[in-house]
Amino acid sequence: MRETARRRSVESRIVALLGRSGFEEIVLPILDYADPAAVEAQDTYRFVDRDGELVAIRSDFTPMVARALSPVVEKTRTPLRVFYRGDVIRREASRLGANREMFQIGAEIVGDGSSTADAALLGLLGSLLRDLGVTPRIVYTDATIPERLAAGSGAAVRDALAGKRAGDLEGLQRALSPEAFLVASRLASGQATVADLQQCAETAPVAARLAEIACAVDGFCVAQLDDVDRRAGYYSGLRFRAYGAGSRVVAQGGRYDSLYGQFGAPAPAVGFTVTIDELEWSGEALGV
Amino acid sequence: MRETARRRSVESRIVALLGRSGFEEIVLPILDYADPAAVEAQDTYRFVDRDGELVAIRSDFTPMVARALSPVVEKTRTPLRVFYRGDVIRREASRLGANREMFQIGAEIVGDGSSTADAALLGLLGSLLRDLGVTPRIVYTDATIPERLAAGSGAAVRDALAGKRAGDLEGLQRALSPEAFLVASRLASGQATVADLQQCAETAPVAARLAEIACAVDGFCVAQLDDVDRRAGYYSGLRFRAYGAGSRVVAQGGRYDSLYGQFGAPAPAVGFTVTIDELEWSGEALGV
Amino acid sequence: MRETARRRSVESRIVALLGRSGFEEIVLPILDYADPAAVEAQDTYRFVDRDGELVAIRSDFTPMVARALSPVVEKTRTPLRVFYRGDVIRREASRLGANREMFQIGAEIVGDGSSTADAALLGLLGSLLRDLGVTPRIVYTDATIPERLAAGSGAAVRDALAGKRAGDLEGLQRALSPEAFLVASRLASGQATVADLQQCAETAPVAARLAEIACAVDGFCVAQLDDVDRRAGYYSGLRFRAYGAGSRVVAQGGRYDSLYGQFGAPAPAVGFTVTIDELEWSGEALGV
Amino acid sequence: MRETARRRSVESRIVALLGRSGFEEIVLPILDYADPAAVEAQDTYRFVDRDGELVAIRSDFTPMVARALSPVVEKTRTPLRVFYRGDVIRREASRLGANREMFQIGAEIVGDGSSTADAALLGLLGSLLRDLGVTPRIVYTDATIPERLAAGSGAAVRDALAGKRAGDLEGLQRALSPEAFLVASRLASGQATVADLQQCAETAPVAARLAEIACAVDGFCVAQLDDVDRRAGYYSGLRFRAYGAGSRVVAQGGRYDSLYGQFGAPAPAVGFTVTIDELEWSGEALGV
Amino acid sequence: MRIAIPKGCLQEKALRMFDAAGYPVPDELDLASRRLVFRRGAVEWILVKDCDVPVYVEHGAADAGIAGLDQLLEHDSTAYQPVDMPFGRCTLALITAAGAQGLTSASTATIATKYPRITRSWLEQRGHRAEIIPLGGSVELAAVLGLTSHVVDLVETGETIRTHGLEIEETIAAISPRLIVGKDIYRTNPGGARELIERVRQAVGSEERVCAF
Amino acid sequence: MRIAIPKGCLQEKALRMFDAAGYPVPDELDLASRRLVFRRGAVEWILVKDCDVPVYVEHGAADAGIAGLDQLLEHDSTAYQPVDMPFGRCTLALITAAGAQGLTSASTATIATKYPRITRSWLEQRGHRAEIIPLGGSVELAAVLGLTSHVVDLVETGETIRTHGLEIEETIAAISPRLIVGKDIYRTNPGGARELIERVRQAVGSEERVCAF
Amino acid sequence: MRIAIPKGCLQEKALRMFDAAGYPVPDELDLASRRLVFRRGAVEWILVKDCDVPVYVEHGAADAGIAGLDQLLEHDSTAYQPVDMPFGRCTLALITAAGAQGLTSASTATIATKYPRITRSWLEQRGHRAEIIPLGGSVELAAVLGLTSHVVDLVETGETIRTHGLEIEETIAAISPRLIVGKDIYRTNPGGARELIERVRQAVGSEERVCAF
Amino acid sequence: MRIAIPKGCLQEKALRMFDAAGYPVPDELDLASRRLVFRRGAVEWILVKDCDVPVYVEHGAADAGIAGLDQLLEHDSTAYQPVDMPFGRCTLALITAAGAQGLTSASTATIATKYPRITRSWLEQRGHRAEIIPLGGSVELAAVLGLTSHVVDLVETGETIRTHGLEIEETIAAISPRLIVGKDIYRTNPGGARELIERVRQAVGSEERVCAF
Repeated sequence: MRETARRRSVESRIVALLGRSGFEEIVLPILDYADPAAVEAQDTYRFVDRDGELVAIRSDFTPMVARALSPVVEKTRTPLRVFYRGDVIRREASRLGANREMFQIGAEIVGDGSSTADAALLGLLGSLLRDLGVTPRIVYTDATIPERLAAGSGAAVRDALAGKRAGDLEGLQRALSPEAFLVASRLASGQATVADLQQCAETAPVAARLAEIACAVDGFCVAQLDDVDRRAGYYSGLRFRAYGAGSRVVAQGGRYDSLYGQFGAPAPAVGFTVTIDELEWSGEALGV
Repeated sequence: MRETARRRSVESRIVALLGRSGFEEIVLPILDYADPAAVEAQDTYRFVDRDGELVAIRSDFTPMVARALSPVVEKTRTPLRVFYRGDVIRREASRLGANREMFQIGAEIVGDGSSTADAALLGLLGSLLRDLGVTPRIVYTDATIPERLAAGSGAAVRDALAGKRAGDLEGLQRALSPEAFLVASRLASGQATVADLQQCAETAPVAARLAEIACAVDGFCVAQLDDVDRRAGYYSGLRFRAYGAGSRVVAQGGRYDSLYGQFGAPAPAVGFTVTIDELEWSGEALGV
Repeated sequence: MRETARRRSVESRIVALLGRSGFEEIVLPILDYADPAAVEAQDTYRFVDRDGELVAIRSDFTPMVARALSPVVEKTRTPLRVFYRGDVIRREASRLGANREMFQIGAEIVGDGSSTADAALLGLLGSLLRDLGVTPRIVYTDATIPERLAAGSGAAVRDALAGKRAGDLEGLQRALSPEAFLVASRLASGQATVADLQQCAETAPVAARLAEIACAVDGFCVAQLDDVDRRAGYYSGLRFRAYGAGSRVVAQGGRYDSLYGQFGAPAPAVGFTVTIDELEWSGEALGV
Repeated sequence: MRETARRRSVESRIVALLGRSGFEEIVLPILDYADPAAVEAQDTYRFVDRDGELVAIRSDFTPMVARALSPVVEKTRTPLRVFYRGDVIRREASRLGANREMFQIGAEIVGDGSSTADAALLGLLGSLLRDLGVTPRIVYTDATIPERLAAGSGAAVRDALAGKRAGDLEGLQRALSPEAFLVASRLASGQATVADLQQCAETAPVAARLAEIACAVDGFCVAQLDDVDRRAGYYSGLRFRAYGAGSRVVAQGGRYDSLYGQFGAPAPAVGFTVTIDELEWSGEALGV
Repeated sequence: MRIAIPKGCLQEKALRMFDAAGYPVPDELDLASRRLVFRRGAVEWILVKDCDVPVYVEHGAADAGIAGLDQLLEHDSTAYQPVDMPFGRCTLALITAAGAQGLTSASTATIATKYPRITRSWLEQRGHRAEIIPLGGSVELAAVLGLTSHVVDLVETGETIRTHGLEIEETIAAISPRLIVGKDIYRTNPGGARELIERVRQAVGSEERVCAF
Repeated sequence: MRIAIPKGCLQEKALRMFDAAGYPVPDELDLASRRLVFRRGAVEWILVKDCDVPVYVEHGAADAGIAGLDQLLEHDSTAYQPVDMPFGRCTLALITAAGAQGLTSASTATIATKYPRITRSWLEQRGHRAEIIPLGGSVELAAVLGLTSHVVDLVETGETIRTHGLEIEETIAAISPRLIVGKDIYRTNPGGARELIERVRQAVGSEERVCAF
Repeated sequence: MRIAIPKGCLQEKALRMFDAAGYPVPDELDLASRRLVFRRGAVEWILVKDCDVPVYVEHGAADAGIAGLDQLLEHDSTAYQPVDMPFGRCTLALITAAGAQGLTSASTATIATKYPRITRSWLEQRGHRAEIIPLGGSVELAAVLGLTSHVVDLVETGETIRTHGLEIEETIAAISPRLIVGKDIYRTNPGGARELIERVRQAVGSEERVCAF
Repeated sequence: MRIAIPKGCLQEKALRMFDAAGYPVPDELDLASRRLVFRRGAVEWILVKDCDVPVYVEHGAADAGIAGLDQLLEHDSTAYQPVDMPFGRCTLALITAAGAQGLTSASTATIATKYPRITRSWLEQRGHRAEIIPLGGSVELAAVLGLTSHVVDLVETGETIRTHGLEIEETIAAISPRLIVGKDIYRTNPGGARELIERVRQAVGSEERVCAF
């Protein structure tokens, strides 16, 4: 029960900071109709309801926020600043006995597509983690890089980069400009930085934007770009993960400007999610 | 147990006739990975396996045959003539207490896209039902008619025709040629015949083919075309249902020339499925 | 989002009061292995996990608290005073479109079997509801009355009383003493009071205890005894429901002295659960 | 498809022999309401139906036969001789990629509790396997031996014997008579024979009956008794397994005199089930 | 106190009973108007469809009412049923079309009924298989016209059944109208509840001895 | 050929329409008897509850009938609807009690209705949350008496709605009665089907120009 | 008869035991070759990895073998284990890195092990929560290098444990090598099975008294 | 910086490569001791079982290491693999016992392997059916002794395969050892990571031209 008190204290601290920063809470259901084609389907507890509908237990807040806010977004002056909290549940295929319920708190800015919003959100995440006594290291990238590097062969480039096998890139040399191939090579070995992106026409716009963001939130961002995700999912721009002292991801997020459109209310959005359990597993001496 | 004996006797009789007609049996599994986007998902028992995969209990043999035969089709001289038998299980949403396991026997000709194959298969179905003492009435149509009537607005025309509300067609008058509108009107009120299709440039090719087929299998086919299905599903040409004395569909089928391609082995195919339970419910005095 | 703020405010208010009253929070999982024989199985979302285990989504906190606390109870000086909060999810068989996720806050006293504990808990519930601006009406009874009225025919008496058909009692007249039959008749028509129980030897001890409790928590308790539950479930003594202005049950609970024993740590316990959603549906002008 | 033909031929051959032997077929459903406490629950595909009921896919015919026949058994002059066929589906926890649908044919004699019935059934199984060109080796035992050896400590003895660890028996020496301990020791190391059972007062009656049966079905029975099952399940007497050339169990069965009583129609019964797939996996040159 | 009265055949007898119990009830003139709500003294009478009485009481929109056991079972009512009425008694029965086969676990029977819930649970209990076809009225007609092979419906004298050449195959339940009392009134007006039950019980008791309502 | 006519308000107009189409229909005297089945020439007329017409036609127990779109949607009918009637038109609407809040995804609204299926699917489509309470009749009364905050029901003139102090919040569907024709008759008597549709279409067409039925 | 011998530390003692039991075994020269299969008299000896012995016997590819209880449990073996060996005894234990916290139902511990199955079932039985990280060898190193906070592994003398500054937190099971006999041989060569068990039992019995293998 | 080296056949070449890249590595005397951890300059070398290298790097307990693609695939590793080694190349293949039938969707084949995960996913992709039997070592022996009909294992020259009368049926993947770099070091010591990759790349590049390691 001491653990509960500590966890509640972390929760209160984060919620208070979010409140002071002008974010309003929304509450989301635990059960939702499942998107059968969802990327994360393997990790999500899904079952067939009595109506024959495929139902999922909450495993990712972000699409739920979009669905819930889409009617509001249409009618309201954006930007909206919202936060949410609650448990998500994941099936863990490979780790026996691992925990699978996680308490998360997340925040989003909806309706502001600017890099200022990106920086504001990253800055908030940084303060929030510092406020808990964690020294965050935030690794970021842009989710669209593979498709930018090779218009038309984006999927193949993404596979090679996400596989992180520098050797697999060789077959793609012809599909890429020399500059793009250089960027890809550095990405495939985990070494690429914003400076590398700037050298390449295809990624220069992305580089400019990432530089702006990094500039604004100096001090806890890492030079090397974050891993390329196997699937971009809903991310359409900035993508980041925050680490504590260890190698566990204590928070993550990014920009998803097309997600709201899927629910009929097109609006840019950027957000992060902190996983309280990972904070604990990462062994941080939470200052609470 | 007397019922079992009678049912086994019906089964044997059909199987023997199919064997004499050169059809070979294939055996199919009861559990299969589910296509989450499948049209009939609501009727199918689906559940999530221990791997997190969505699994379905067999509710439609046709796609399973295609999946099972696709490796063979690639390597073999077609046409193949195969048959299958077994239970399918359906959830019945609206009918409390109704039975939900059905024993089916079906046959297919794979690799022959001709109207002769259509006629041969319909003829076989007719003989098979007569052999059981049933006087079949076969209602047929072509599954592509809505799309032919209005290239580009096929979905809207299909909705109106499947809804069977003549009044709903009015809004589509502009999307259709005058001849096509006439055909649509007659379809929407259940009155269209092959002769109607012949009057309309858009449906004339279909009419010609249906006429050939009807010609070949005279005697138990009904002049009025069959209902337009709410979704074409995998049907890509001939589509038919067979009734016994009552209003229950004792067999049904059609042509599905694109289905095998989905499993990597493009081949035209036409088939039917007899539902033994419907034969019983339809109260036929089965001559067995 | 105004609704969320109001709900969080209700939550904080209750949690603060519970904290001031010396209750400590415990956190419980959302997914749990299901007891396949559980009474409330029909209302609980259950599904089969990848290990083939039957898993249930949280639909009742009370047994989960007992399971979680049982190791503590063995080692600690009781009484423990704990509270919990979170969503429970119920399938609602009969009401289409009705809500099925409910946010609950509950409290328990473990290790104190006295009527003083019962009264303290009821008193706490009363204050808590009043603090929210609700005028509670608490209806109570003792869960063991049917078995007391007719040792040996308890199940039949319970069925008749829970069915609330005074007429159904006639067949049981022989199994009951005249005084017990009178009590049963009054219960079956919803009219029985503690005074009735006192007139009957079988229920006099229960009456005495209920009188003590009622005495201590005067002012919002209703004279007529609460309905007889179709199944006693885990309740072994005091059983109560709290209503707001309307006919919705905003809180309920009772004593369950055998539940902890099932988890290997025998201890008496009494508790209540407030359902925040019911507070809202009951249309109370929550003073928050 | 050649495989299908061969399998159908095996099926026909068995069915014909069963028919000639006076067994009548019954047909059983694929989906059934699940017994949540069933021993084999881990192996059975279970899911929660739209009514919230736990449903199981057929994984064991025997209880289904009992349920289906119980109304008939009450009204009919027994013994009944029935057979059944169809697929059963099992989840296989430990073997990746292994097949999980099996085609089985089984037979039962209901209403005859004599050792003659046991011998008749074993004899039938032997003929049936020989008819397919298999040289059967049938291993048998009596399911009640552990409980007979140590009235009151049956469960502990069963655990030790099923664990097959001779060493684990030492702790049970006091619970057993010296003769019983000797039998247990020989069972725990897989060496016990009917002759051993005869030396021990506790198992002598069982030995006598097994001797009668063995005598009657000479020629393919193995002297060493079969393994003690971890759980007796529904078996209440004779228990046997048939092996082909390899180490796969091609058929198995036994006597279950209490099973029908669970469905309200007490009647002794003995039966076997042949698994066609195991015949194939066991690599028998099926003479069909 | 709001009391729900079922419109139709039970309406008159129900009101006469409440009159005998000493409650002021709407008179024939009132009823001839098409109004459905009447306040008389402390009681508000509402006239609703027979199948809706349990719904009003269940949700606390009426404090009490008169409802047949058929409707109470079909709606899985949780209201108290303290007094049985001496009028309006009948049975719920399975009725068979001439020549139809009996129900079995493998039957292909169809049953028309206004009571799909009761029928389903009865079929499950018996282990019978049949397709239920819910209808809104004139249920016997379904068997006469061949829509279904069976019917589950209320039977009073059985005359209609015979006229149509149908047969009663089995009685499912004995049905009577009951005074039902919702849970709310016990909390909000326990005296009123007690008095209502007592007065109805006496009215029914004395009437029962003297004459039918 | 068996044709199902809905008893009640549509009955007279439906029969008059078939009369205009040249079919021999039962006369007023016939109808004054309590019989429900009349054979006139080649047509057997059956009078059934309005909600049962789609059921009879769906199962082939009637070849054709007149049914409102409300009943066709509620029963998920698969019959052909070749001709709309020029009479009996109305709307299915969401009606609100005075002062009730609008529906939202987090609302605690309750809706009384005779159309639970239509209502549910409409709510799902809109993303609204509400508890549906199925009733058998006098549905507006539910909102008047506080059983529910909303009602989904047919509205003709809207006068009753206003009288009761309720408001129409939203139109759900435009409703009209339709000639419906079952699938069986196309197989068994295609000429009869064709003739029926033509004659009804003409009757409706001419009548539409001249006067209301 | 084919007998599986675990390569590695048990190999020599196992063969010496079979020698004592009177079976012709491969000699040192044989073993110095890299061959894994030796036929000596009626026995075919196969040398396989220790963890594979139960697998060969389970599937009937070996008739008998010597295997540790650790491997038998990890593979859920169904072979008979008629005789315990007097050598190679040790314990399976939960080992803790210095300063690591104990396991609880809310712990964030990690456990490295070659026995994920045994470890998982032990955790479930105890109600502990931990993340299991399966490793192939040098398991203690995981705790030393901070890969995990705990280790589940075999412990003989416990010296290595202490050297590395680890601690034994709890004993999970006492482990000994066993003669295991597969089910097939009882059917195909029951005499051989009986003789094998008897001879091994005697060899073990006498040896046990005299000296360690 | 901690680097994991696979014990066994790759160990020597891996260390020689790091030596060529200018990192101080343990010498032969060091390795002759049974120690597994060596600090040399800024690098801590750890010697672990080949299958455990990806595990240490995955969980951040090692910053980098040398691991074969077989182990990386079997463990679903998410580490970066920036440089392929020019040594230790081989193939992962499906090997068939003499006379065994090919795999089909209806086959009753059995496959012994140290790579159950890769094998399973390959079977699923091909639509083949087979029972996988995981083994710990000497996998070819399984096919020789009839435990299984097939084997999935690494093949270098293929000589052993032929000696045992087995056949390579199909190549599943080309395997090479790789430098793998974990994600943590990019955050905590990005300069070190960059330098490591560059120096290894150069060492491999020059060596590749000159001679095999």
